[in-house]
Amino acid sequence: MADPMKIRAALQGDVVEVRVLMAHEMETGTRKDASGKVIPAHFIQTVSATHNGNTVFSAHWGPAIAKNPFLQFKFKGGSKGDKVQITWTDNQGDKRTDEATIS
Amino acid sequence: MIRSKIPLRTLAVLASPALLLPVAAADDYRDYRAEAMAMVKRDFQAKGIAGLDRLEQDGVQAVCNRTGNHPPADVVRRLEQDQMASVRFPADGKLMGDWKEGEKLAQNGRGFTWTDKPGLPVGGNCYNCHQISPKEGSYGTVGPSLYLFGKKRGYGEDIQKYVYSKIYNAKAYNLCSEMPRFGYIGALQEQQIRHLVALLLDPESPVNQ
Amino acid sequence: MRARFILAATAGIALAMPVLAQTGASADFQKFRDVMEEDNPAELFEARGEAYWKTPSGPKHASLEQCDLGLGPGVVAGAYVQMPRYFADVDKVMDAESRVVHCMVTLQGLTYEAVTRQPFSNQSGTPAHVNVVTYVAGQSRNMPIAVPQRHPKEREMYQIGKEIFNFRAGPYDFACATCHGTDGKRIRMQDLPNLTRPEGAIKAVQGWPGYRMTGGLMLTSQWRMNDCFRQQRFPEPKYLSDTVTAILTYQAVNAKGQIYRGPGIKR
Amino acid sequence: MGYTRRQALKAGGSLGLFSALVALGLVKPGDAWAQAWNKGVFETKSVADALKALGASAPTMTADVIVTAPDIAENGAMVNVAAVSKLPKTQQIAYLIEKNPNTVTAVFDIPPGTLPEVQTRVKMGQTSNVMVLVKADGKYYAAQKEVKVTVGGCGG
Repeated sequence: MADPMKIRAALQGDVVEVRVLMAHEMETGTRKDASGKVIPAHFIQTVSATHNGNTVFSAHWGPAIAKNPFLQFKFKGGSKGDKVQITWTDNQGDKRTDEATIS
Repeated sequence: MIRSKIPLRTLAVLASPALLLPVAAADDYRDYRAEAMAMVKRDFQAKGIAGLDRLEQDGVQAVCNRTGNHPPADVVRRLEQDQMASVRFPADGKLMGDWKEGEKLAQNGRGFTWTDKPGLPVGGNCYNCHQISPKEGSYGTVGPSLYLFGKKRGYGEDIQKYVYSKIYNAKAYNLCSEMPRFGYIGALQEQQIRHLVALLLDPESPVNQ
Repeated sequence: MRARFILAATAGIALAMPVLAQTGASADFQKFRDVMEEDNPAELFEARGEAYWKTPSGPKHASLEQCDLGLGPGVVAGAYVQMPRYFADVDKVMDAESRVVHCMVTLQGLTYEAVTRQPFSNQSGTPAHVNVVTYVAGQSRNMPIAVPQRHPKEREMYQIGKEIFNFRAGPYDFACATCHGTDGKRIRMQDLPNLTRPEGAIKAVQGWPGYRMTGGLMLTSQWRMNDCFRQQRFPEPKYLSDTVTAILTYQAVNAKGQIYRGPGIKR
Repeated sequence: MGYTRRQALKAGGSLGLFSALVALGLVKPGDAWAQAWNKGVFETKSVADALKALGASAPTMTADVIVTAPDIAENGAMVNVAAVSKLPKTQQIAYLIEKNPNTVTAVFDIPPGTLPEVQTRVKMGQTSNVMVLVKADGKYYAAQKEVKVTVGGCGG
């Protein structure tokens, strides 16, 4: 099972800055293991962020996003104490959702 | 392999009493070097091509270790002569190879680690420590810049011999130099050293542009 | 950089170039290293380590919450910047990693062999003790290095570490000091901290445990020492051996008073 | 999954459609987004093909798109790339890495209320241009920056 994300959501003026670290291999599918076998591709394909039920950000990724991905984005309309929810799904059907409170 | 190559005179110097005196002050005297060597002997294990024999110091290493890399001048002189005597120049007297091959060797930092396969060829490691061709911006600064080496020092036979022997055995010129003895230890073969000489001394080499 | 080079060469001051080029690239690396440090994937491993620390496991079904890292059972905050140190229960100096492994064996009832079967992170995974060490290190963030030198064995470790640091051997005649004994040097583009001085030593101390961009692995000081000896063309130092502790003691004591900002992020 | 490029093109040719469907309440946000991952876009192997697949054949190069990335990356495995668009009505931001095996690395959807600013880290196999493509008010714009990837020390 995938590990939790590390999410920071901070209100600066009227903008919420969200910074996320995700635990994921982001395997490209082109590398070989020690025995010479190709390691199958395993990477996050979609990320979406919601605030009060609205999607405030979404991303589509290829395998060239660095391992243990980092993502930063900013949106307006959030208040301290609100929750921001982040979900990723990968090409093997794994999925993870975590949330953070805006500080 | 390395030990067997130590010139006899080196061993004789090692046995001389002056060098065996500890450096530490008398009142807090404790032979930490000896304790360190004993600890190292306990704590290392052979792996891949890196055997425990590598922990045995050869003459030059032992002298440099004992003196903090500053042996007395007369010892330096004698041992540098020994090291110089170890240099084997090519039988045909040809010291220049192909600078393009030299550049490849200079880029290559592989060889002699426990993850490296036994056998040759290994790299020259040159860019790890030296600026060489202006086309390679990722270079180290442990050693001096070699850019424009030939242009500054000339292209004659004397300087070719100097470069060849310096790569073969840097300790012939500076006993406790940080530079490995690539020819002496058998890391680089005759033809490879020629290529590196050409990298520095071929007027066509980017080094001299 | 190349444009600058041609300019300088034309002006006849080619000798000044290495310095210029070095400053430019190092500054650029540092700028983006700072960006990475703010959101260092090492935090993901800290979180795993914290969970392991607090969750009962092993044959004795115990957590590590009673582990004594030198400041008393269970005290994690500030412990890392005071290690390696002498532990009376084993009558020896241990680094953080040795101590964590010791706690997993004594508190959780795991065998030493089981814990250390895979000492370092690799593509197949990150061992639990590596996560725990990362967590422990993170709990000393922004604290000054204060490795004790009170016990005779702590002082002895420092002195022996210093000797090993300067010990030249192997086919290339390398010592640790060959690369890490003077200021302002680099290998290729990587700066080589001078570990004999506080400002340099802290770079090594806070670099590991560190998240290594190459391979994206969480690696510890024990790994760093292992790989340094590999690059030094030495044979392999045994995992958690006194030799490694001695060198870690030497560099940590040299970093005395410097603020620890790890876990690190490294090339 | 199983959503092919052909279907995507038939369905409207751009990711914008899904935002529209979401807005209309016809599709749950997460599902729509997950389904919309466009294999065709992510498998392109040149900037020209990538732009075509994204429906942006000839983007206008502009200083209103700012790409922040290192001149020299310390390690190609982890290169921080930030993009800021100063163009009004920015809807989408994409990262294209010219010399990577697959050109398109990321496509970010910027709904109204979200700032056209994003930052992530990418893998780069070699020195390459990094292009940031922006869709704003239905038109495409771009800016790019070269990032040098260096050789590591000690022979790796």
